[in-house]
Amino acid sequence: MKTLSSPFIWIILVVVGGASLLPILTNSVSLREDMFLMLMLVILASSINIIMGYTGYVSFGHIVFFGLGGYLAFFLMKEFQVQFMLAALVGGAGASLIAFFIGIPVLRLRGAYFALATIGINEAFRSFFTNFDLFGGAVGMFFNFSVYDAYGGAKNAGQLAYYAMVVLALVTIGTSFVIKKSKFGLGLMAIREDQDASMVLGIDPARLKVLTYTISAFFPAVAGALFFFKNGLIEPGPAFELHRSIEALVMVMLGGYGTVTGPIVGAVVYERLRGFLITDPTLSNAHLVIAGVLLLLIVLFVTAGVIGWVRQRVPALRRYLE
Amino acid sequence: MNIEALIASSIDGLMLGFVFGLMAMGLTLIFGVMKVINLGHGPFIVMGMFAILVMSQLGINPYLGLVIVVLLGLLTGIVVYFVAVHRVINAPELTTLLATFSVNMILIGALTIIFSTSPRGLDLELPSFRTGAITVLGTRFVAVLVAVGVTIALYSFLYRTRTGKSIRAVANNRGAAELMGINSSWILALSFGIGTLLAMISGGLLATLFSFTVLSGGGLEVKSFVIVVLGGLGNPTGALFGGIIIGLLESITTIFIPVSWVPVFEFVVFVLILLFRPNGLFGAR
Amino acid sequence: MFSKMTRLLWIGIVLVTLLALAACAPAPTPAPTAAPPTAAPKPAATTAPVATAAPQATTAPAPTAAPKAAEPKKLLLGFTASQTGAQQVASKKQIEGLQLWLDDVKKAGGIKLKDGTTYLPEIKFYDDESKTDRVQTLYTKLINEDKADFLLSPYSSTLVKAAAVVSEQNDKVMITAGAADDATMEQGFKKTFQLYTPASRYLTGAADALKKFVPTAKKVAIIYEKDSFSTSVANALQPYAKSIGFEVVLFEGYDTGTTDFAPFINKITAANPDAILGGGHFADGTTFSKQLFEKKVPIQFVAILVAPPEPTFKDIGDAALGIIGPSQWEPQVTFSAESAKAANLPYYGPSNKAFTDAYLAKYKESPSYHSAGGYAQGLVLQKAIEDADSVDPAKIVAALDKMNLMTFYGVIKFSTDAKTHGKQQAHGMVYMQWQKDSAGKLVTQIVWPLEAKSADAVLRK
Amino acid sequence: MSTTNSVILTIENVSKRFGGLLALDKVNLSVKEGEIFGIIGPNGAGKTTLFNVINGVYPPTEGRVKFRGEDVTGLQPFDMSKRGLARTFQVVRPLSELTVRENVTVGACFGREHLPLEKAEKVADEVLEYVGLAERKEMLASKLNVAQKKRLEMARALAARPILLLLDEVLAGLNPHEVADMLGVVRKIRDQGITILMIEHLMHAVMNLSDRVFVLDYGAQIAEGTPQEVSNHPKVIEAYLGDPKVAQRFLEGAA
Repeated sequence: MKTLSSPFIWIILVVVGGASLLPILTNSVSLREDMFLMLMLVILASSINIIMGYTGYVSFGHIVFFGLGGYLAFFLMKEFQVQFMLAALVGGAGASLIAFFIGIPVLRLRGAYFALATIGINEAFRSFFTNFDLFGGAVGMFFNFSVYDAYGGAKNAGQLAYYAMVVLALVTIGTSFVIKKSKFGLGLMAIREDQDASMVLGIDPARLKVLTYTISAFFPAVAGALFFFKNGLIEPGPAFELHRSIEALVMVMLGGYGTVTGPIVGAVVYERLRGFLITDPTLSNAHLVIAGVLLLLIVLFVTAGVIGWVRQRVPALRRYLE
Repeated sequence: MNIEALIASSIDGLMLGFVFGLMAMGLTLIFGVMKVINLGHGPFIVMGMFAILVMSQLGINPYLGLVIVVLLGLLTGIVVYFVAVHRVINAPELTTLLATFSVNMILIGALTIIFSTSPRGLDLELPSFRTGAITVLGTRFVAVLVAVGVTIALYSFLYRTRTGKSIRAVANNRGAAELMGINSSWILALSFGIGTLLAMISGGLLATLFSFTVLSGGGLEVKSFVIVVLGGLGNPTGALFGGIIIGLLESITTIFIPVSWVPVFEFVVFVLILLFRPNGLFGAR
Repeated sequence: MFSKMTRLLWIGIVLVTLLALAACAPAPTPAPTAAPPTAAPKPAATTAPVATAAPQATTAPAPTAAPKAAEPKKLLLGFTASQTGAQQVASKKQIEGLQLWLDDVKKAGGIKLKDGTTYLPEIKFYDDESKTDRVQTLYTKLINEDKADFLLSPYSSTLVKAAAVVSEQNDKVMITAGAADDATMEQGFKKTFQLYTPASRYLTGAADALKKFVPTAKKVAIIYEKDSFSTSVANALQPYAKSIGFEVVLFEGYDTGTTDFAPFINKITAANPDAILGGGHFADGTTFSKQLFEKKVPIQFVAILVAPPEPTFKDIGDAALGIIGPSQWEPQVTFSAESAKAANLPYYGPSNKAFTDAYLAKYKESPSYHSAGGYAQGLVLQKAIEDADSVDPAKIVAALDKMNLMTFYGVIKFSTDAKTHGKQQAHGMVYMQWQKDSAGKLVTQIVWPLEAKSADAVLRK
Repeated sequence: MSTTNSVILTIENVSKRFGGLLALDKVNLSVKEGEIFGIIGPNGAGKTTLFNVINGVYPPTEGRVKFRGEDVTGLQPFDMSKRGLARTFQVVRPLSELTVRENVTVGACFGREHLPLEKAEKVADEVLEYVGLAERKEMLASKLNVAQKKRLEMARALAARPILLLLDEVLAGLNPHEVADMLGVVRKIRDQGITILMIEHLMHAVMNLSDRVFVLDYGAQIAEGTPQEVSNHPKVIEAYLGDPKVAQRFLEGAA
């Protein structure tokens, strides 16, 4: 494939992969935890970017797939002792399937209506899982610690989950790039710019959008499965947390909407910033306010996000910085 | 199931519905005039609650305090508009969403610093009227009166005054309104102010009914979305009816299904309405 | 004109922000301007300034040998706290209690081992925003970067569950307060120890009390918040209530975040119960009680979780009257050196009065059971170190396994069974009720168990 | 002209109603392979509606549309595109945040030949050369001026390698010099063998270019024929041109 001969994507993958190796090399568990969370956010932001940045559909409730994937996989691991990576993939596939069926009607909505519908879907699932006793209802599900024995103990399981998350992040970024550089991605961007015109140009928007939604549901779902596997417990509140979804949108905007690197940069910057504000003794009380003010400044003055801004300022980089 | 409980709940739900309607009206007005989904709506509601709380702690009667809340709300809204929204008013939807979301973060953060997230309540007692299993709560009764009064005031303002007509003109077609010599920035700011004051009044009323925290806004904001969609985005009357419907729906379904299923039901209805009646139940088209 | 106005506003914003930053930056002094008067101490300030009031803390009987005061060794206790988010109130109380323990230890000159080594505990904590996803990262940081020697818990079952996973993964000893979930402690943990009475025993006593106080009562309604903790309470209560002869006429959960209980109360009334048992957390509990009162629901016995034991519950005025709440501890509890002797248990730590007075002096607010839990976290660890005569985790675990004693907070004994290791065995609940004192002021009294009561129960009208 | 070829597009009794408004009233026309077929009519005559019905933006209320012998009534625009129909818009609709080259590549990718990306890019480069936008291909489409945007629309449509091209007022808003250029392009396209159906207001251009002309007025067809026949048609003169002398001038201007 010609797309993969682009040096750009390899540079990104090497940078992300290299950074992911740091905690292993320095043998720092807390760095690994930080990276685990950060990679998860990169995945979340990148997959939202696929539906939002490329296709122009603002999915507010994308976190629903994180929760669904997490729940499906957790159920398989707990009840049927399915190996965690397999369970995660099944969780991802299940969430994609659900996305497919949800997408068919919901993607007919445009703009604000679509955004509101995704919020409604997330909330409906959250309250449904609160009542769904097979998956533990309000109490959620938790592992007995012995589950981790199959992976060489809880400590080792954390390590394995981390490796899986690294791979998933690389695959997500790769997919995001391949989509952007493909004919499929070109079609998506045509839909984003002008859906009616794109139809006249021969694009079947409904088909492309549903497919995109399905793909973009897969990655957060697998990430959710890994996250809750490492967590050892899953509950409806943390699984379908609308706020996290909105934060992921913020990351996409921060980094640059519609670019491959944007969500990565956005997730890293946002997470570092919040992490810093929370752990810094003098700022922690005001962290929400400070993060809010910074975000507002960026939204008002750097509308295109960090990467978008660089691309505008240095047109020479346009070809290389996707 | 028992018929008295059903009637009692319907009355409770109907009365609460008016307050919900008022709450959603602010959101829908802002959307109607400037196509902005205001994610700062929740914190505005919460600000109304805490404004009333502070005033009642200062010894001001909560209902009297609502008058001050009106001014406070208008001012807050106008300031927020010029700080956060004005610059991006013509930018794509997402930008205004994020701008108002950052307002949300700032306000919630500031309110948390000032008030902490501990639950608060007003110690307010009004007589309630009781016959059989049916009780009409005094606080709710007053809340309905206030909600209706505010709605009437809003409509007289929008339809009877010059400024109100300008707001409607800008809502219809901003470009044309500008050609007619209407200063649209000012009108937009004013509309944002009115939307905010509606949210804050409803917050003040809710504070007289329930206990609340700085974080109460989140759930109420989502509920406002549901109501607004039910009534048709951008349609204030629709929002009032939407609020009443949600109030009734919640209270009546409580009698028939386990209460914890009520939100499931509510959100499924919400998505279905978006899919099949995107202009709301009363959508003209 | 407007662009000018916008610019002005912008300058204002920037100024305010700068001011706020300037106000915060050089202020490690214990008086943050914007924070509420009893704000939790900053995380960096590992030990708080010594409180002015000097309670007679009868700290552990110090070993007889009084060696030269060797330089005390630092002992770092790490945990996360909810400085923001839903659990902020209770979490704050918990830290305040812990802080008081730190003061007491400091005054006693640290924790001393037989060989004369002295340990001076310090605490380090981060804000977890009441969210599980931060908890795990922050605990990992506490363990690996801050090198915490021992861990204490965040507040609320959900957060503790997440934290315990990390502490167990890293082989750290953790003493938990603020977590009553049974499920958490049935995961085969090895180094996690629970101070709270488990959720399954939260309201069973209330059912017993009901039987005693209202002998004619037959039908009960069990209503609960649909969250992990409250659901476990209700799930344990239902079979118990049936087993002692009650008919459960309504067993229903409500969604977290429910604000309006009016229709639900209509439904409960329609089921015609003699008593209501259940509840959830603070906000829903207060609203429920208030609406119950406004609707003049004539049910004599109402016992709900979490909200009533909090001092601020009285903000709802007369609606609080007669409401009963299960509590891990109340200021009126009667645990003392004498009652310990009667029970044939050793007594350890300050007297109940010493704790309550010192707390009141320091924070100008009476302690809630969350505060007591916070103090007890430190106290139990201190005792374990002294018993083990070491800070070696394995020895500490052994000491905790053997522990069986009474403190101001009550009796403490942990399960040593492999499946439920660390689960609280001995600590019991007390049931408090809001009543009016002779001056007509709302006060709390312990009404159950009868042997611990500070006043007779009053039935609602 | 070589208009003896087979019929490529047939409109049979097509009506389109929007609520109470009859936008098209039983329109019949047929376009032959290789010709330039002009549609004229006053504003609001239903010309663009006719285009929309032909390429599937909305289905006709009644009547049939046949394309290359196949009944395509009610097919979606993307189906029509695959069958070899391309169009430009009266109000240009560039994909603003994409580059010029990407815009044209979309046309090639999803058009009749459904080319893979790399081949489509080559086609795009050729077409851009052809319409004279080659130097601007890395620019964002939103940065082009009106005339360039019109060319871009044309290029995008051509990249789809259509059999029939619908041009909706491609000359509107251009200065005389740009009009002349554009006319050259249209002719070149026809010379490639692509059939053209065009709506145009600029009368002398239509009369000059078209092999046949069709006149719509208030949704109804009032005349059809060669430019000469149409401009002498009494109804056309009455409804549209107003004055026979004006009609004459148009024809002369075209000559």
